[in-house]
Amino acid sequence: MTDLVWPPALLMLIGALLISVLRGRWQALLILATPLCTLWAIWQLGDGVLQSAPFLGYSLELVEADRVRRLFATIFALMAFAGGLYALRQASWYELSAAYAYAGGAIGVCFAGDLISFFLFWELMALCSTLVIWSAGGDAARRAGLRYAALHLLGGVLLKLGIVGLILHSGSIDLRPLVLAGWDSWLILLGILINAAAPPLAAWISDAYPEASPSGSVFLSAFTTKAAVLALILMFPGTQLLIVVGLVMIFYGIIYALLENDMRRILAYSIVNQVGFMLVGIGIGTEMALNGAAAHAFAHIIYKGLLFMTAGAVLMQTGKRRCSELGGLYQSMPLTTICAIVGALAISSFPFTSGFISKSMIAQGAADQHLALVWYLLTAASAGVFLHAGIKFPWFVFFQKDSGMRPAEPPWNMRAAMLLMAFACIAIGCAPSALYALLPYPVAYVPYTAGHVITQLQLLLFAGLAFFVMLPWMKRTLTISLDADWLYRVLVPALLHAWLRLWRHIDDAIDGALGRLSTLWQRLVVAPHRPSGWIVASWTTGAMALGVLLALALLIWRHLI
Amino acid sequence: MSPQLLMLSCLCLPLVGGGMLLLAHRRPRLRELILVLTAALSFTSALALLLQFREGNLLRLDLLTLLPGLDLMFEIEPLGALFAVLASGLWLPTSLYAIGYLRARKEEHQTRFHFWFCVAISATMGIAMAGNLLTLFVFYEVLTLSTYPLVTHIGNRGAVRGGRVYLGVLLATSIGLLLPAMLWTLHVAGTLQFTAGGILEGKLAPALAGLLLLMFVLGVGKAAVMPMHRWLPAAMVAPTPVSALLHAVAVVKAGVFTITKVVVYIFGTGFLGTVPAQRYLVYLAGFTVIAASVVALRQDNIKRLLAYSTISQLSYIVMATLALAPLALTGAGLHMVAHAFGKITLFFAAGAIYVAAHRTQVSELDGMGRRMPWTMAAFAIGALTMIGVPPSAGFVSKWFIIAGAYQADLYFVLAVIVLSTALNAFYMLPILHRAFFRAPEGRAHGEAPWPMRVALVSTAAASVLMFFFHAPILALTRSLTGAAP
Amino acid sequence: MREHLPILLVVLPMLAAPICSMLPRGRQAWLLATAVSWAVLAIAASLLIRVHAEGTISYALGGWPAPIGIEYRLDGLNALVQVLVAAIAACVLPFSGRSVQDEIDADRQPGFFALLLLLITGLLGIVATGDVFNVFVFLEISSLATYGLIAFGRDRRALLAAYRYLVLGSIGATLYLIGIGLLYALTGTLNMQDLAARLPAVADTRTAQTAITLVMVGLGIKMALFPLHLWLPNAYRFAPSAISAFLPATATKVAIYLMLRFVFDIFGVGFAFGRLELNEVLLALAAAAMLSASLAAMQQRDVKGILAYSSVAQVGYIVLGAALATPIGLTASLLHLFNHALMKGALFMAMGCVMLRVGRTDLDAIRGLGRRMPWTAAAFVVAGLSLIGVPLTAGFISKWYLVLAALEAGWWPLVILILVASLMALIYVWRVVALAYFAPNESQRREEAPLSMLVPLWLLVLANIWFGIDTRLSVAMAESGMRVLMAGPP
Amino acid sequence: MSQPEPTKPQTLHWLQQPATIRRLWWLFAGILLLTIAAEFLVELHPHFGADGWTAFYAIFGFLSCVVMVVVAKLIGYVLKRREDYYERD
Repeated sequence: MTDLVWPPALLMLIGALLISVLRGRWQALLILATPLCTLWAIWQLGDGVLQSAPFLGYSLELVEADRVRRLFATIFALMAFAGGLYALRQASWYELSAAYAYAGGAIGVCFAGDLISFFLFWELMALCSTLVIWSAGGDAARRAGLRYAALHLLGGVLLKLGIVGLILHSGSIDLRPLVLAGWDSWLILLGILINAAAPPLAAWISDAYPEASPSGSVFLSAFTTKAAVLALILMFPGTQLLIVVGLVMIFYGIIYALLENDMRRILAYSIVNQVGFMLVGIGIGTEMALNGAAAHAFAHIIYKGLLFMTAGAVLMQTGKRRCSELGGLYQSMPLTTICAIVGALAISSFPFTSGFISKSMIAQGAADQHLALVWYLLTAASAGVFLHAGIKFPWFVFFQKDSGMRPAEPPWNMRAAMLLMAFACIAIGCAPSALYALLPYPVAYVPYTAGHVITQLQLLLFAGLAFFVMLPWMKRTLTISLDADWLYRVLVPALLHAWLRLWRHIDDAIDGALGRLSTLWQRLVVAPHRPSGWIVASWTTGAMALGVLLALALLIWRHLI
Repeated sequence: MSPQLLMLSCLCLPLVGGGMLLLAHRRPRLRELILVLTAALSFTSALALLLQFREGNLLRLDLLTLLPGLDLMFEIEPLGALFAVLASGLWLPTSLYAIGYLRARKEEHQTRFHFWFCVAISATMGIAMAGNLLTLFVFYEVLTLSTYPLVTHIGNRGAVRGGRVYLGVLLATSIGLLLPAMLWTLHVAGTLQFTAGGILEGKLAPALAGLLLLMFVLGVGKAAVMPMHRWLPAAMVAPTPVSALLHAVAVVKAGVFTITKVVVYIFGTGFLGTVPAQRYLVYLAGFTVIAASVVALRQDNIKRLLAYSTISQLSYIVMATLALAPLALTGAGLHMVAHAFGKITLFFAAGAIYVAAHRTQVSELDGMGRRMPWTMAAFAIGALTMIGVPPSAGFVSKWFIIAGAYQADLYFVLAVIVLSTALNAFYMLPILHRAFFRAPEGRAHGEAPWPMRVALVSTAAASVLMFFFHAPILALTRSLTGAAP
Repeated sequence: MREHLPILLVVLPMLAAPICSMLPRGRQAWLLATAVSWAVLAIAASLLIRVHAEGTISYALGGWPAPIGIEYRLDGLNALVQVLVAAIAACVLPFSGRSVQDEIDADRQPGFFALLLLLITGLLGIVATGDVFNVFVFLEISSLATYGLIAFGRDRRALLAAYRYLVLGSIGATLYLIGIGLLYALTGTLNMQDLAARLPAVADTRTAQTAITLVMVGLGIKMALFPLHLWLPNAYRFAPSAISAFLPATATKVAIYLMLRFVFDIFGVGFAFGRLELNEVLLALAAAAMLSASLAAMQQRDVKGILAYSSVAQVGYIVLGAALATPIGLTASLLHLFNHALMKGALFMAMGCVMLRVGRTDLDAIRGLGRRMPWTAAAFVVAGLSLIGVPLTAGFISKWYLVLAALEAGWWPLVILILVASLMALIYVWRVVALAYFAPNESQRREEAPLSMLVPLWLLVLANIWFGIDTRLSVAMAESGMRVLMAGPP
Repeated sequence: MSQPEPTKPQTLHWLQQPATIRRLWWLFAGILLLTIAAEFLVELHPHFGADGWTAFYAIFGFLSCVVMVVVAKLIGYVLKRREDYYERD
């Protein structure tokens, strides 16, 4: 059994490696074939531990499969395919190679049966995603990528600390549901939450993703945060804290997205918001809620990928990224506009889109547990999603006042990728049973009741009304909003500078004191011993004789008196 | 071959080779052949020694007795065997590299250079195999002196100034602190023999033991614990092969090796656990880790940056050793090896860049990854090793250091590791970005000569291989802690 | 014949001296002196062996027994010092052939060798005799010979140096003479053993105490104990090479031996150190010598100057060990006395080689020496390492004992002092070595010294290594000497 | 929509013509009313009480959005900075 397994992550990594070597037609073929082969391999895996290897004196479970792991791996592979198609002609080979390795890391995380291999793939993701960001080129990408890498390596080392501690204290490397008790499990949670973009450590996502290339941000939007969601499902299901964290993320995302002017930063904040929904689901922890979280992750990857694809298409065709500079693009980019609207409706969980069938499950999960406050907040947040992403993004980018630009539609492969994703959004929304069949637990939920559809429409449409009524209040300004990254972009460097200045002062003071001491030493001790100094210089014979007699007198005096 | 003969050959082969080099002074090709052969033979005999040791043979060689109770004698223990194999093993690529480097730079006095290199390696072997503190001290000083001509090899004013700092700090610390510490130990314990479990237990009040430990830690200037670190940046005036093998592996590792030996075999971890002041030394080492990284952040000269990185990484090992937990000791041993692979690769790459492109500053590395893909790929692996990211050896060693810190309940160490990882990323990653994501500038050039490339690729490969196949090294370092319950 | 060996040792060079001075050619004088020195070494060695086999040898001069006649008394201590003096002489004399030829006019060479033989006579006599006045006589013989020999120096400043030494040396000898005069007045004897027996009775008198002080100061000048060393640096610097090599290894050593003999065997430790607390004075002076002279050595610009100041510092080491007055301290002291003779002899000999080839010994002359005179430079390095006290050299052994002695006595500051002084030694030796090997020099011409100089030089160098590795012989000798001293007055 | 029209009228896309926009507003209002009206035709399953009130979702959705916009505006006064904030030294 074990020797027949094709580790899906390995296939993806081999593909990434070959992409960096091959060129032209073969490379294109490989880009499209690799995720599909991986997908095939994913569905060949039965349940349980399928492959292990010795490492650090432990036996790693490199491939362990079950329903939820397969679900995430499936969507990661699909996303790699769509992203590959989208990036086929435009991205550099190193971006694609890095992105595929990144996807390989994500798939590896999906199937990691123990904490160590989980961590190894986790770090692989951090490194490769940094390369994806850097592939955009330019100074902004360099700095954002550096901050991104440092933060993720920091998160990685926190996670590592937690994992080592847990292994040491429990004696087992098994990846299993944990109880929050003791340093180690808290550190693990912290490490994962950094990748899940939980505030206050969420700023990296709006800092880095918008600096990637158009295709780069498509890849980035899919893997890191969702891998974290999977990790939370596997390790912290039912941890109540996550409900609070999730709610904070939801509203943080909405508020910051409302303040934002950069279209991809809006989308980045909306990732935080959506992952917040998933965290609430995980925190509730019932089968319904966990199903909802998993389904929402699945759906979210598709529509968020789609939204980033449309944003990337706009960026590529116009070179502009600020809402205040865009507008009126629907006239020359109708297909992109339609795709963006589909994505926006999906994220807002409009009926007959994928978001509707997944997000409702989470709300239902809250309702089932009689979590009134949570439910009200989730409902308000649903309206808020429509506000900040569902209307704001397409409105400011494609409609509002005409910018006068008439860019063409993007190339065929990008269009194809967008259409594929848009189709998926609607298909899942219309035929939810296919997705429900993949979920970890059996689903007995019917999303399409008349009441649910009508109330959801009510909610969203009145949110839309609020948007247009409040439009003057949302005038785009050429600003950014301070986030927790202020801490490490301004405060820490300032402290560092202050410390170094202090250090230099101390150094100078010590140097000064040492200098004075050494001058004194030179003058009083060393100088007399120079060949010309008084201790060494040739004494006259008389002086020598006198000296001897003095010494004698001194000694005799000492004895006799 | 009998084990004793093997030990002797480890010690003497480099010397004999060095002598033959001198004789082959006028025939460069023959000279270089001798050099490579000597390195290969040394490595072989160190490896054979290691195998003998793993078979459980008692490896002990009494060379001579200076005074009653004062012998020059050698005895192999796990860490020493590891160190000997490491130093001689890395000498092989380094000798190839040095040949390429010196030829490409058309350096003068190449024979002298190679000769002193041989002497330094021999001294390193002596340190690795030393069976008592006196023997270790003797070879420690020989190493200091024999590397001076290498540091000042270029012979200009800057080199002489750097060499003076180098020699001054190392000799002053060893004679001013290490030697008195050794004398004190002898006076208290009546012996200097490295003994499992230590020789000081019950013979010294804990407060005084703390003082003694401080003298040892600061007296071993080669470990570059602040404030005794100044020599290492100063030594960067040396030709790069020297910086690579000696100031990334042999000399600095001799320092941390000495501290580890003292902790394990002189104090004994059990006894040291009762010494309260020992914690402060952990803090000192931790401070060095962070402070040196912060300084490295601000360096533009590649070799100086690497020097500060070395200071930081050495203190990792010292910190891990002083954590006293078995797993931390394992981590210290592993980190000695991991850091050696990574740092020698980084120095090799820096030297290759210097030779091929005449560049010494980080800010001049734009697009170097396109011009010198092999070199920069190796550099990247070295950088990852420093950060401790898979798939590099640094991951494995840091794993055990973390585990050891948990074992010892030293959350301070954990905090240091977290902080330094972020700092390492901050000074290493920008270099990689420059090299790979920027367009090259200036006149076109290719890779450095092939011997240099072979050397740096092989050490980089070693770092990656150690990530996957660390079991033998792990077993060896584990047995170190077996000797010290 | 065998029982007359003690006196033969002294008489042989004394008789050879006038013959030497009458020889027409320097070459012949050199040959004779060399032959005599070897013969002396053979005799001294055989005497040492006999002492070890049979115990103390007492020889009454002219057959007159002790209180009236002059007694030559050889025990484990002075037999060793005799061998040391003889051995250094046997090394320096062959060495001196070439250098004297080069440095001294041909017609004055026989006189030079005659004086050298007289110097040897004096030194051997001081060591051998058991009579304090006889000591004075030999002291004067050796001193006068030394003044003359220093004056042979090529540099005009040699004359001045010799004159200063003459004045100070005479003062020292005078003080010594007054001292033993007072002692004679008190006890009525000049024989060391009788003195030792009778002194306790009069120890409380001021006369006795003054006498001791006078003797000690007088000897202090001869052994160049800080701050009475002022004559020494220039005397060593400007003397002919052969003399520079011979004097530091022997003359000061003999004076130190004499001091040890007086303190331990005649006055007695309890009196000199216990009552008069001379050990405190000696310790303070030794410490001052080690620091001050080392500091001065570090700043000298002439290698012979460096070595001369270093000698002053080394006297400090030797006195330090003795002043501890413990068995191990005395062993250390005697070991260092012996080892220092080996290393300083070798170092000055190396400078003799440089003098021969370069004509000067300042630091500039050393530049690039490693290439021009590889053997000489290497010898300097090894002997220098010994001077610093690097393991595997003789210097390490004696310093090790010294440190042990300080530790055993609980004198921590002394350990630090020794290490600091060693560090300073490292610095002044390193200055020379760095110039020899790492300073560029235009002239890369090989101009190695002749074999006749290199062989004696390397003999001493190898002795430094030998006694650094195989310490059985030297330590046993030093311990037997120590036992003689620790036994105290009879 | 009260925005002025700077571009030339003959190039105006039909969606930008004021008449269309007016018509769209009416359409939108109609749909809104329709969704509220539909509420009376189907059976709802309120969980918590308040969610069973008539037009609860409409009012709740509208009000929560207004609150979020206002809160964002207020926070914006505190957090907004010029775009080159981090680039300045």
